[in-house]
Amino acid sequence: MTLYGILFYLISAAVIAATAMAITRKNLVHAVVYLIISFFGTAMLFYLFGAPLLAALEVIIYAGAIMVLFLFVVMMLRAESSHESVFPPIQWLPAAFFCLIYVLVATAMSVRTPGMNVPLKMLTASPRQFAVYVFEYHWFSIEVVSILLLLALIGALNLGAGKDAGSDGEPTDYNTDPAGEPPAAAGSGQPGRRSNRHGVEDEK
Amino acid sequence: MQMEPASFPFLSAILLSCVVGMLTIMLIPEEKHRLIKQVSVVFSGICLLLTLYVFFAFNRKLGGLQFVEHVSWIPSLGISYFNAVDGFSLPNILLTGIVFFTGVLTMWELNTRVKEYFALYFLMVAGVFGLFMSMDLFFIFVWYDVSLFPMYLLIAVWGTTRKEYGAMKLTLYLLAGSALILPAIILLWAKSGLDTFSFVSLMHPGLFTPEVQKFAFLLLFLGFGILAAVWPLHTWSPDGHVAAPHGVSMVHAGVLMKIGAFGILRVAIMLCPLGWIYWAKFMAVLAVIGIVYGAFVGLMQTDLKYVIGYSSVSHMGVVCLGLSTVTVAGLNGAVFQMFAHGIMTALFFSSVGYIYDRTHTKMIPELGGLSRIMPVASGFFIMAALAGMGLPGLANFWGELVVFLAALKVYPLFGVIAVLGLVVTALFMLRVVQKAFYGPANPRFAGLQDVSLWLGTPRIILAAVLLIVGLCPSLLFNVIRTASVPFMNGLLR
Amino acid sequence: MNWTIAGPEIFYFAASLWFLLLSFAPPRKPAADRAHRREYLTAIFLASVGILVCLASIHAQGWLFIRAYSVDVFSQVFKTLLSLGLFLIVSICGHMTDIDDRRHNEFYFLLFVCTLALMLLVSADSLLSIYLSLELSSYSLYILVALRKKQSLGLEAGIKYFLIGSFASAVMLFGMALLYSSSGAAYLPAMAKVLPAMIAHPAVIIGLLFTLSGFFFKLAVFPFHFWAPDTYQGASNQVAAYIATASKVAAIAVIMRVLAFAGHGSAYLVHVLVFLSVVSMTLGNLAAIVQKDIKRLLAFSTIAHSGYVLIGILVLDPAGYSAAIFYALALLAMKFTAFMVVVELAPDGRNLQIEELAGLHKRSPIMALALLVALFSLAGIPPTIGFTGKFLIFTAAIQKGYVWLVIIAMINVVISLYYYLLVIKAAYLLEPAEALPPLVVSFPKKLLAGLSIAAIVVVGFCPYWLIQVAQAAAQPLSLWR
Amino acid sequence: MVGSPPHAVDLAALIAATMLPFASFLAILVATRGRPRLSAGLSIGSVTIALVCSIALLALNFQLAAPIQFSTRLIASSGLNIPFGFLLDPLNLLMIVVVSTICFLVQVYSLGYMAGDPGFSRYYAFMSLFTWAMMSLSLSASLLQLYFFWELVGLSSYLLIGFWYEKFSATQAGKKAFVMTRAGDVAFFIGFLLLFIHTGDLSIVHLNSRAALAGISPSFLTLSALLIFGGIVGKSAQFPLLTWLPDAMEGPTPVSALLHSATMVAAGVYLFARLFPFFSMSPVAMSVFLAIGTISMLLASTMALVSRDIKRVWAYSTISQLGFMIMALGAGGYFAGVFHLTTHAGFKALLFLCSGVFIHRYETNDIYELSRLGARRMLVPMVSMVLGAAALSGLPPLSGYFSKEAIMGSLSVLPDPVWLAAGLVGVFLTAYYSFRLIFILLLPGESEAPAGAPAAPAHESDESGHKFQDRVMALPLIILSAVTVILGFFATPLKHFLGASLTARGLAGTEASSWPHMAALALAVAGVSLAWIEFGRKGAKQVGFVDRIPSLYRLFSERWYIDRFYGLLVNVVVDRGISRLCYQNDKKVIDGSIDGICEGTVESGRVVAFLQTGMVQYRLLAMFAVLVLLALYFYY
Amino acid sequence: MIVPFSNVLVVAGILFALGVFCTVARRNLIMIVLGIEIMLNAASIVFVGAALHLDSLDGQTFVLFILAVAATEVSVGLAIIVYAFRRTGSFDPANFNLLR
Repeated sequence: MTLYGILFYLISAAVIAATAMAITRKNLVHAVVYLIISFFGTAMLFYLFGAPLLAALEVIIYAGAIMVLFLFVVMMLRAESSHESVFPPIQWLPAAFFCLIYVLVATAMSVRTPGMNVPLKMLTASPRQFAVYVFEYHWFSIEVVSILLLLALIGALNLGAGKDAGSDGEPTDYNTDPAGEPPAAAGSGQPGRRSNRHGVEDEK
Repeated sequence: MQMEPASFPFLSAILLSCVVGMLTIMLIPEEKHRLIKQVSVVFSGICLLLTLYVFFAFNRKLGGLQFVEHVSWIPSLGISYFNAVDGFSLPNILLTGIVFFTGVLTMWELNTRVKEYFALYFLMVAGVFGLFMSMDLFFIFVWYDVSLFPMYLLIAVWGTTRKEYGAMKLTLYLLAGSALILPAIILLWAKSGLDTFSFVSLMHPGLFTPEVQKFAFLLLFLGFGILAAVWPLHTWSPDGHVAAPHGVSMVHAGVLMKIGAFGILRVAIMLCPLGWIYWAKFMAVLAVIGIVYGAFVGLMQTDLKYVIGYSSVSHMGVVCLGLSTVTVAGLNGAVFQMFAHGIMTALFFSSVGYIYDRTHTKMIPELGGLSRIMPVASGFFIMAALAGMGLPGLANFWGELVVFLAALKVYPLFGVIAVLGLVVTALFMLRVVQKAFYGPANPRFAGLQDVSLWLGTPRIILAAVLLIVGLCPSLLFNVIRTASVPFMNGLLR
Repeated sequence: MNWTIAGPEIFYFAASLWFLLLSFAPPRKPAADRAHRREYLTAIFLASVGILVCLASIHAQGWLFIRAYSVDVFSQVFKTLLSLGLFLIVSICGHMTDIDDRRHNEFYFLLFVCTLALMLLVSADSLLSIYLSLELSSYSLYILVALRKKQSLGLEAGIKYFLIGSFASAVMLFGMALLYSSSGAAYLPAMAKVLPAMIAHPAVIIGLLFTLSGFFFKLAVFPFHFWAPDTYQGASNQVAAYIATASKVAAIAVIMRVLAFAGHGSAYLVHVLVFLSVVSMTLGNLAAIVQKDIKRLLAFSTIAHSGYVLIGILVLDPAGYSAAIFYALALLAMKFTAFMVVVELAPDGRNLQIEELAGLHKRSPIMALALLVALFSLAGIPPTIGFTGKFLIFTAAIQKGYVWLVIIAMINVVISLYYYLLVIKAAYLLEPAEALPPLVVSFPKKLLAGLSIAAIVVVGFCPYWLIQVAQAAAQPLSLWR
Repeated sequence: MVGSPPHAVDLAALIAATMLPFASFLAILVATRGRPRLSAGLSIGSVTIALVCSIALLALNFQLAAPIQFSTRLIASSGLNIPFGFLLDPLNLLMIVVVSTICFLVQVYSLGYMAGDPGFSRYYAFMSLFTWAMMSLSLSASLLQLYFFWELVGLSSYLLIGFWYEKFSATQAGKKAFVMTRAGDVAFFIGFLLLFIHTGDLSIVHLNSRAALAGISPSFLTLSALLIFGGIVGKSAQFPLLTWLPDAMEGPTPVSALLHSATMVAAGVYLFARLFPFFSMSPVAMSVFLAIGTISMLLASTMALVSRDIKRVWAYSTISQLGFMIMALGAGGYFAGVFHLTTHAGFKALLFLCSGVFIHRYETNDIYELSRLGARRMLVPMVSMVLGAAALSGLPPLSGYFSKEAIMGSLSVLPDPVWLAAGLVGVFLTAYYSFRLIFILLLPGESEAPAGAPAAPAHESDESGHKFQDRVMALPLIILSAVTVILGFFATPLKHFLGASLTARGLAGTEASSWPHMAALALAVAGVSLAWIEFGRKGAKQVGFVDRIPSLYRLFSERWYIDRFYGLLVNVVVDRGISRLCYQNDKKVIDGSIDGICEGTVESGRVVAFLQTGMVQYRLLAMFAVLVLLALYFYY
Repeated sequence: MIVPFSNVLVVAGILFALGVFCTVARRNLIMIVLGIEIMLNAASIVFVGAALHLDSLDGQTFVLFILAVAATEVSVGLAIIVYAFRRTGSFDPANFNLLR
């Protein structure tokens, strides 16, 4: 076991722990913050694996942009400690069960696939190498991804600007849907008035 | 197998006259009922004439396949548009022509959604014709379904008793049959290794291994057996008969059920003879049960059409028994019985149609004494009933005779049981006649007209055919023999 | 690099950019209706030119982007199908009332981008480009679904579609990672060389399975079908039609491509595919029986059809591939015809219940006939294109010995006929509670309906030419091996 | 093939005799339904020609050496080659003469009897049909052909019994007749098919030749003989299928005279005689036939003892006489059987036609009622009837005496005396019940209403029409009476004529001792005397000895409960048992399971569809679970 | 020398499972999207590890684009969620059950 190996296990343990914390937090802000820690760990792993540029990008984009976006949304909607009804164990236990099986499967898979047990060698792809490679071989994907981002932009504009779009932005709309049940909590459209459609669990 | 190319595509002309008829009808405005009917009569008449021509122009000495038309259709799969008639299909084509024409005449008094009715009717008949004359397995299947699916609408829209139930049951049942047929057909195609669906190429006794033949035969027998109303897959048939409008009942009982039997013969038996021999006893058991059972259930019925429906089950049992004997005589009798039964049930339904249109009831107890009011209309029904009893002089006698002869030879016990079924058949036929047509006349129907010459035409034609064939059975047997003898010879060799 | 072979993609890219530009133009309030008309006509024009471009480049062949993108008959045929699908969908967008008037430009932009993405998908040759194209098409569809106006159904459908979709794509990504790490290849041709030897390795097979899940999601194969009913029901009629037609076609193409490269040699994989196919069709058909909403019914029928298509794919030979390609075309025609009737019957863009079809045969005989033919074709009744497609698939399957699979499929066909007949019954038998006025169908729509009927029947009856096309298209799939 | 080539004349006559009635049947049915007179004319004309032809044929071929057969081979199907044509030999020459004569007479008689009936044309159509079928049956060259017409005869019987179809009992009787004969026919059908399968030929001449049956095992021969005999049992109303015949009396009386006494029911016996050489090759079968004939004869006689219905008495007597014929044939008395057939046809037709006159006049069938109304005053019918009854009883010198005598002769050669004894009992009973009827009719009892006040018959008013009818009806009576009187004296020539074809096989009746003849005569006289004592003499109570024993009376009048048994069979076993069972099975089991499958499918569809709704996360879980399980599957 | 590649796979597998658990078991739309991000992250780790394992830059390239896709996903996803929240005032996926 080399130093790098120890580092790998340490970081991995941290990442897993942080992720586990993240997914179990009730407070959304806490969850997001834990996840940011997890992503920092991931970035270190990337670095360990010889991808310094990706490590940087991971921090910048994932932890920095994406997670912050989450944070913004959570705070904007004041959803950080929203009442989240918890699944009864009979529902999340199967989930846990299958995840566990999956882990076992993944482990078995990793161990039993030949060629997987060769220790990794240290190598580093410098940002320049990486960039050259990307732009030499993958600029088709860059094109696609650029359209994708454009699309996301327009999509977010059109969806997020629901209220600006006028006629379809009426918040009560959901409850007056022809196919739906009669509206239970009228006027619940105010952001921040945390109510669900049945209005029962409001006070819990 | 000998093949005689057609000098003129008569078979395609038959199909085409159906299709063109359908298109013409679709172009006529909905309101012009009379014109639609006239056009229908003309086109179905052309069809009938063509079938008659083909029937009589068929060279009985030569046998084999005649009027052959062969056009490659999907070469990559070996599918071809391959039409021909042989001794097995020729009687059925004639039968279809007759029933088609008389069926159009029977529905002369239809008033609701006339255009759609006749268009669908023509489509259905085109399918039937196609199936009988096709020599390509793919097309056999296609025509099979083409003849079935207009049925749903024809029954569900224009039908009478529990029509939606009957229509749905019929369609699903028959589609379930095709669910077995299609895999079997493809299986034969795949196992042959010849890359062709052509019936002629596939028809070599040794082409398929016995296992394949057994399996494919079972699938095909069950699949087509549903349409042939083989017990216990028959329950769609009475319900469908009852629900359908009369003209459709005629085609349905008269011709469509023959498709099933014909399919068993043409596809299952001729392509999988070893499977046939293997399952013959099984077929015979089902057939005998069908004969006796159909007759007994017929005894309990109070609806005229149900009676006919169950009698059909019984009579198709005779066909199936003939097919199960693995003898020339059995095949001859079965094909003859198909024809005879077709004409007979057509006459039945045509008569019931007339009566129902007048009295608006099919319930036997309500009719009572109709002979007094409509002697001629009742006479036709009685004649059909007599034919159904297998009375000599009418066509069915010969079919039953030959089938039973073969059956007694091969399966003495089954043969005896089946013949005993005839007593029950006679009993229930006579019961119906007695209760519905004899006895004191029902005053409710006192003012009703007896059938006029024009409206009686279809029934006259059918009755005449029954009589002619009954008195001169060799007219058909000579034709059927040209196919059955070479086939059995080839099999035994 | 020969850019001309990417003509269709370039064209669609330009067209979508055109709509993007249009959408930046300030809204013209007073003449909104005419503007709406203008966008519609533009879209029709562009879509029809698109077909021509695709047809023109149908014989194009070559690689772009250093083999990340291959252009061959297979991809070009599918591109033509996609352009046709787009054209058909655009043609029924004339009275699109459930998309906000001012968002029509965005709507068409998304539609064109989605088509572009699907075209890229059928040509993409590396895992990465496949992944990205898939995401591109998915995201445009998520947005399209959620765009539905006034109906919160659209939102709900969007959420579900999005969540299930991104979950599936995450799974797919993980699968790709496994596949990549175990095979060492990121390009399909390279994978095709190494994979058959190591298909039995756990990482490879599980990676393949996970990878396929993303495509199965697109095709709505069990267990990735859950989005389909809700999405169809919640999306606007036109969008649902698009998802049912073009998106399925591309999904068929990509599954076929991936399996043709990577799927050989594993009985296990075939078992899995058989299982998924059987469950898909059974489940789809069973669930469709009790549906009241036509679009939801069609969604379940789509799931069932995915099962049938999967049969064609899982035989893993040219006959099966060409059958599946033919079936893709069949699905396009049948599903489009069915949705066209739905769109015509609901001019206000609402969801149509089956009872609302009552009296259709009187209100509009041609639409009733179109519905009849489309449904019979979906049920696989000859002589329709649906039957021919099924027939081809079944022949391919039986040739490989999957007799029982075909029998199960045929039993499913019987089940499916039951609910199709319920719809037909509503259209032809039932009379509406109060007399409804005759449906006004414009001449182009009548023409469209007539052409659809003719296409379904005529191609069903004389399919040879198209079968040849499908066989030619399937050719490259076997060449690569 | 045995047989000499036909003469052209023969052929023409045969064709005329058979096809003309058929032509008239078709013509009446198609064209002249609305014109009764024309219909009757057509029918009678054709039957007259048939009669003339028959007589001519008989005369031409009276010295027939070998049977003449000419046929076209009707190739019905390969594997079924059946000659279809005519066979001429003494038996059927005799038969066609009998048939055409009776047909002719009855049709003439019907002119009066059926006058004014709304179904007059139809009646004659059916009559023509019957004539055609019966003539062709008699002339058939093969069993198949015979069966063909056998069934047609049955059909015309059905149609004629149910001629007055508005009467429920008539249609019921028609149906019963048809179904019961049909039951017998099925046996016949199976029998001849079996025979065909084993011999490959159904030609009658062939079957009757010893060579044809050489290779067949005796047990099989017996089996097929018994099966074919089933047809005879049905047609000739023998035990156990005998109850349809009395019921068949619901038809018009001429029909009863023609079909149900003289010709059609005799077709059974005819078939027996036709295949006599064949049957006689199986001794076991022959004894069975003998037993069945005897049982039928005795049962029917006892039934006749108690019936009050004039036609039924004659119907029972018909069964009984047919039993006699079968006994005779079964005992090997070929000539006796055929001769009795011939004489019986004459006198039984006579009896029926006489009864018909009474019934026509007084519109009742009850003998006491008829007697009360003064039937004895109608001279011609009454005299004819007495003649007929005497012939029936076997009193000399009437035809019945000779034929009975022949029968007794053939019975007496049997080793077992039981049969002769039974025959003698039968003779006694016959004489008793015949004269019981005659005496009741002739001598109204004490309790009768004042004579000379008959209930006014309905058509008393149109006297002229009545006269014509009476005359038309009287003519056949007179002719038949004459026949009855003289026919007996032709016994010897007939014996020669008939025997000509059979002597070769050594089956001619053996010379018998004469005491049975005397005994028979004595018993006949005793029967008449007993009838006289009980019914005829002055002050007789007109109560028979059977009437005094209630249990016996009930047994006889209930026809030995045979009908009850059949009723039970049909109602309980067939209708309520098998039929209902099958029906329920159809509805509940087959349809039930089919519907159940459909319901189940829909229900599972509901469940599956429900699974597709609900929270998105369940679906995600399901997706993942399936994926994991599939991955797990890989490890197996 | 670091560790065998299989260890990387195991770690990524655990992370993936955690992500799945998050999406499946948390009744909050935001957490569901978060869970999907975790899954993507797990895939990224495999890719980077594999790139090292195979000495090929394709894996790293993949991660680059995963980042972009993740960004898209978050923006579109959050937009929809915000939109939904404005209409219903809830993050509970159970509230979206009109479609049946």
